[in-house]
Amino acid sequence: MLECWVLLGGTLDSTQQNRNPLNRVVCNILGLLETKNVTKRFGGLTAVNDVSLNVEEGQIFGLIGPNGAGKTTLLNCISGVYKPEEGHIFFNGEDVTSFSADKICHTGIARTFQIVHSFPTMSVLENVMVGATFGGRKDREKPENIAEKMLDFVDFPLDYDVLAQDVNTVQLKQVELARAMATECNLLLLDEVAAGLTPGELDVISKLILRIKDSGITIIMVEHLMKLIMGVCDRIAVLSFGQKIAEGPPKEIAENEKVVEAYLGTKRKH
Amino acid sequence: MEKKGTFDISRLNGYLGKLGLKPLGFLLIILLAVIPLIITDQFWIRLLTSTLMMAALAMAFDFSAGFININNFGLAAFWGLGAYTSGLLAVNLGLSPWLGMLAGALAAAVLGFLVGLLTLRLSGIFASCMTWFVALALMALTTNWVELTRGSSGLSTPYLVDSLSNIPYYYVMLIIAIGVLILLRVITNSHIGMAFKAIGQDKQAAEASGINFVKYRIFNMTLSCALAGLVGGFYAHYTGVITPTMMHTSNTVEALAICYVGGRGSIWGAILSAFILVPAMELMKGMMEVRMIIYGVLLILVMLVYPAGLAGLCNALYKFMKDKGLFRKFGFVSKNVTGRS
Amino acid sequence: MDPSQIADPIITGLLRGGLYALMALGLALVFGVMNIPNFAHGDFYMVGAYLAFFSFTAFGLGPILSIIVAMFGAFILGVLVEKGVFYTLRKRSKKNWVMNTFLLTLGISIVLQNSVKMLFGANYRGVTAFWPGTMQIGSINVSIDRIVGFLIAIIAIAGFWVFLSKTKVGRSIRAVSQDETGSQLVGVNLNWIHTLTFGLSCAVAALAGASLLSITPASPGMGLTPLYKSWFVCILVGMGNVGASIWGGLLLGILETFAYMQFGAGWQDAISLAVIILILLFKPSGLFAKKGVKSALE
Amino acid sequence: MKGMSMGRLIKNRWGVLFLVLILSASLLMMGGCGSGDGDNEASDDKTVKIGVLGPFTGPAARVGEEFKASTEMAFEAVDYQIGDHEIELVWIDSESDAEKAARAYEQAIVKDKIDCGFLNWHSWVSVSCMEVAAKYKIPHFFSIGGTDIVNEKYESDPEKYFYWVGKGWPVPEKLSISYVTTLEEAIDKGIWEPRNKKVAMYGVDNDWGRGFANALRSQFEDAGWEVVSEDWVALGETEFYPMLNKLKSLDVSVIAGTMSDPPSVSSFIKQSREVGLESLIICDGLGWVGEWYDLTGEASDYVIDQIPQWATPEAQKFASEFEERYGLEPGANSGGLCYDLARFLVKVLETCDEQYGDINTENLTKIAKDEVMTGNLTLDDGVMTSVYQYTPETFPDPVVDKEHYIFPVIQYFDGEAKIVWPEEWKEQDLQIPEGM
Repeated sequence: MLECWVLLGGTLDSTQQNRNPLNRVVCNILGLLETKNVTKRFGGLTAVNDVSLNVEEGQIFGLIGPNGAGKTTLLNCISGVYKPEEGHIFFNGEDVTSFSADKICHTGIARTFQIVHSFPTMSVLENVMVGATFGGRKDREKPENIAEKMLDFVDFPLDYDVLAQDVNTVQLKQVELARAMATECNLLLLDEVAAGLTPGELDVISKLILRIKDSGITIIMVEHLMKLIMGVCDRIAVLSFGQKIAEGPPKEIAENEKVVEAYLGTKRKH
Repeated sequence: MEKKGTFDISRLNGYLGKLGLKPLGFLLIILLAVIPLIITDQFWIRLLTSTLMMAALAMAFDFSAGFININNFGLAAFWGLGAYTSGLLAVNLGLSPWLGMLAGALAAAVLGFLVGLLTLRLSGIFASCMTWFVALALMALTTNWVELTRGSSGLSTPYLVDSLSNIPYYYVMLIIAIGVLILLRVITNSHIGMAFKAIGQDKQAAEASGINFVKYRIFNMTLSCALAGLVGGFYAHYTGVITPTMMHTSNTVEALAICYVGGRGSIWGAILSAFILVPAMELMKGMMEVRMIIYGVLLILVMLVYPAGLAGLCNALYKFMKDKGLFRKFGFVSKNVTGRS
Repeated sequence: MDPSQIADPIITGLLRGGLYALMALGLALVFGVMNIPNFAHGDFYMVGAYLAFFSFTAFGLGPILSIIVAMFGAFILGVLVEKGVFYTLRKRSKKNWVMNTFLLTLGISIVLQNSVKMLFGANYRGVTAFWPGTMQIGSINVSIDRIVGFLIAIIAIAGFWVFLSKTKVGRSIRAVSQDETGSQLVGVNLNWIHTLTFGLSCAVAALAGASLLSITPASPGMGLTPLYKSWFVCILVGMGNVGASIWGGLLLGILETFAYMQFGAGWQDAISLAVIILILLFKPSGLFAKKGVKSALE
Repeated sequence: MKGMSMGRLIKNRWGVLFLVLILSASLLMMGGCGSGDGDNEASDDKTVKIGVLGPFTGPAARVGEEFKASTEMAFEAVDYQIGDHEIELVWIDSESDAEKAARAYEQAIVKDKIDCGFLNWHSWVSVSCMEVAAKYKIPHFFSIGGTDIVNEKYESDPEKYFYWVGKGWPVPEKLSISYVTTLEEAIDKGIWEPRNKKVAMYGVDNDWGRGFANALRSQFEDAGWEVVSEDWVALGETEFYPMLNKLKSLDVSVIAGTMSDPPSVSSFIKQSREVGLESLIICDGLGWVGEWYDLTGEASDYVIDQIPQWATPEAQKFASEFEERYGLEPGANSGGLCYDLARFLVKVLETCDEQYGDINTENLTKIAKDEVMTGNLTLDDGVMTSVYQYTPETFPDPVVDKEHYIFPVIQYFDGEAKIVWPEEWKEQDLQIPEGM
């Protein structure tokens, strides 16, 4: 009965696409993720205005800007939460603009949230297993093993059987990262991963981010914290009022006048 | 899942595990199957039949409430829809009650599917309200469409079997209840159950992890309503008469109370609490109000004091005994005892 | 078409709708401030009706006094319930609060209904009229009771509005409904606000029940209909939008009356439900959903 | 995987303790009640168990209360003793719902092992319980529920359904014709000159309401009246403004129909006055339960109903005794009729004892077939009406005529009923309010 339903229902979990090596080669030239003239409006407000980015494989790409600049909105557009009114998003050379969030996940983009999202009454292991079971390919090893591996990778300090509702924020962030990586992603979107962390914890997280990069995963991170951004990013784009005002390596950005004017200027008052 | 054991019993345990059962549960099912040989009093057989029926309804309720976090407040209406579909088909077209039960399940499934679509964009409590509204509308329709349903005067339906004995009904209901139990346990123990829990607890995180929210939510609603409809189809040919009041919210509340006292998210907890609550309530029938007050107080206390319910309690005891090594002596060794799901 | 064919149902509908609005207001308030989907709201309506009945007949208090007694009685009951049940739950957990409180309110509803049944039996207890007599409005006659009932609803709603927007306590209540943590930071005593809100909501429900006593006699199960009608209203206008529930109530009253006239008695529920389901299909956040307040959407 | 700690699973020791307590308490309770039931089974067969079916809770609970009281009074008169048999009454609550009633009835048969059934109020309950009585072959005496639908079911298979022995109330048309006769006679005599011959029908939306209104409708049409509208309302509805305003705009001389539950009927009458309806109201069943006047007040003036009166000294004695004991004013059609029927049942039981020496289901079935259905056994000292008799021609209805079973037509003033028809019993002429 169950199998029948799955058969009838077709793609209860659609298998991943666009994983053939030829595609990859093409992508390396074009960049892993490309947004072309993406515009997203809410009523009269244009949250993201004509933003084009090109993220190459293996980079850590930083996305910065003052509050309300449209960073999270752009991230939501990429991860399929919103559909942009104009423009296109290409991932691995495929147009993923109209994909739903779960389908985006299957193409290999995973994400974390600004405010941690978890499954509170499931154990930490199960939380990560969700990502491994539904995000990844079917023919891989057992989700349980993947989940354990991922938790090991993020150095989750507690018993893996502990419920998600019983752990603290930094641990939840680790769980969230593990869950995202368990989906076997090529691209990881991090939304203000450092928010609310103590300097010590920040250190743990930034080391973790570098380790994720080393494992071959491309990262786009939205961040307020300059120290973190400048420390880990290969390339940075700056948004202000929905528009991209600058893009380049961290050093260039730090010296860019427009950025200092639009962004750092306001930041100092903080 | 299955761990090769040296004892036969542990292999049995493994097979049962695939059906979502535990050895103890299996023993209890066998006990239920032989009960009519021990107890011959028709009253007890009827009582056990109603108990199994409420248990099946409560399990269907738990399938939504305990997993995707939607309290299907209109469950009784789907139960009634199944009953009316089956009853009307039997009365007007002479359809066999056996097929009628399936037709009832189908009708409830279709409406459940539509309600699933309707509530797709609503969050937990509002989706519950929506199912409730649909149920109220269905009840109003059944009451007022007198030409078809005979309205509040009730529809007389043919009996399922031509016998004074209640034992055939008992076995039919037992098979349905066990079928519901095994089906729901198998589904919820599989990765589908995990998807249900995930979308029930955090929609955004679930979607970001690659779960198709729409499919799972609608599948859940459809199946849970279909099962209620199946039980309704049985009920129509068990009492011989059905009225729109069977769609009343109070019947949903009964299933809900049984489900929550049993411990939600366990499926089998519903059976356990049905076997305690339904007979207890029946035997207290003389004190109409008092028994309802007990129901209410029980619900409040369970929510306040021990939300894990009976299933949670049993799991805790099981765990406790396992930690003390009490099971190893008897060969009940099983790796897959997480105490949850 | 004769203009009175349109005007009459509107007048009748408005008179009905005033009290729906009042009920919905209480429900929306408790949901907005405390995040409790109150399924015992109808039972406080019932308690109000009983209190008014006994004050009016057994103690011979006047109509106004009876209604006030009902209001205060329900307020006290509401405070006790809040302190005894919800406060306890709040202390224990914050997880899955909405669902848990929903079940608690169900339990409270069962207990209240059946306690009343046990105490007073299943009989109907009503009064002929608080204020005998009728009045002509447009082309139809309406009993004074209904008009007074409507006026009570309007006055209560207006009073509430003044209370919520002009007084310090009222402003605290609104603050809590918008941002609980934030309001705690600026020194609002959350426990006190919660208790007060729940009590007020119960008082409002009882007020409706008491003023309708001459139309609907008191009986233990009488609360269900007003309960689901106030839920319609709240969801129709968008949950948490306290102000709009007034318009929702009036709208529902008129809608029902038209359904009643067109399709006959008994169909008004089915028709108005169908209309509401349709509206929600196209506008799931409700007719007057406000941005930033709690909504029905995921 | 590492094991979970005990402390987390059992978050709250008190919670566990509480649940264990509940569990053991319920099990104990089950055990206790279970053994109690076992004792009942072994009770000696000199006890005759009679299942009394009535709406003891639900919207017609007041009727149920009167049923209970009247039945008790009738059986107390014989000290719950027929020959050397002790009578035990088993109350079966129909909750005014066909399905719940059928369940409860079946429960009473299999659990309490009743020897026969007695009484009932609603006809839809009759229809569902008839099936159960036929299934278990239990004779059920004198159910009041009277509409055609019961007769139709009986006639569909008289062999099977005769276990539903006799109805305490004939089909509506046999009684409702009196209303039309009353009005026509008043017009003939010149007491009333209606402004038109238009009538609107209304009724509670169930077998009773529809059956009654349909019977009355064709009788009005036969008498040359035009029926301009029909409205059905749900049981328990208390809002009638829209409907009454519609009736008012239709400008009919008479509105006629029935509602059986007190909140509906009293709201209907009260609101008809409030909206200023200018029609004569026939409201069958307004006076069925005692307290109607408290709910309607003076709005009930001029309303026409059909209810037997406490005319004879025995009837008045019963009524005052009833009120004294139970603090309720009995309704003639509920309390009074039930009292008569219960006395008829006592007579049936006595006959059974005399003829067969033993009262059981089988013998009672024989008595029902040989004595009651044939008209041999009658009750001729009823307090409500002269003679209760069933003949093979009328069965399952009782014989209806002026010598046997008929109700007078009455009109209410200040909560008092005045007989306006038939001629022999008349207390005053039909009164017509000014302007109608």
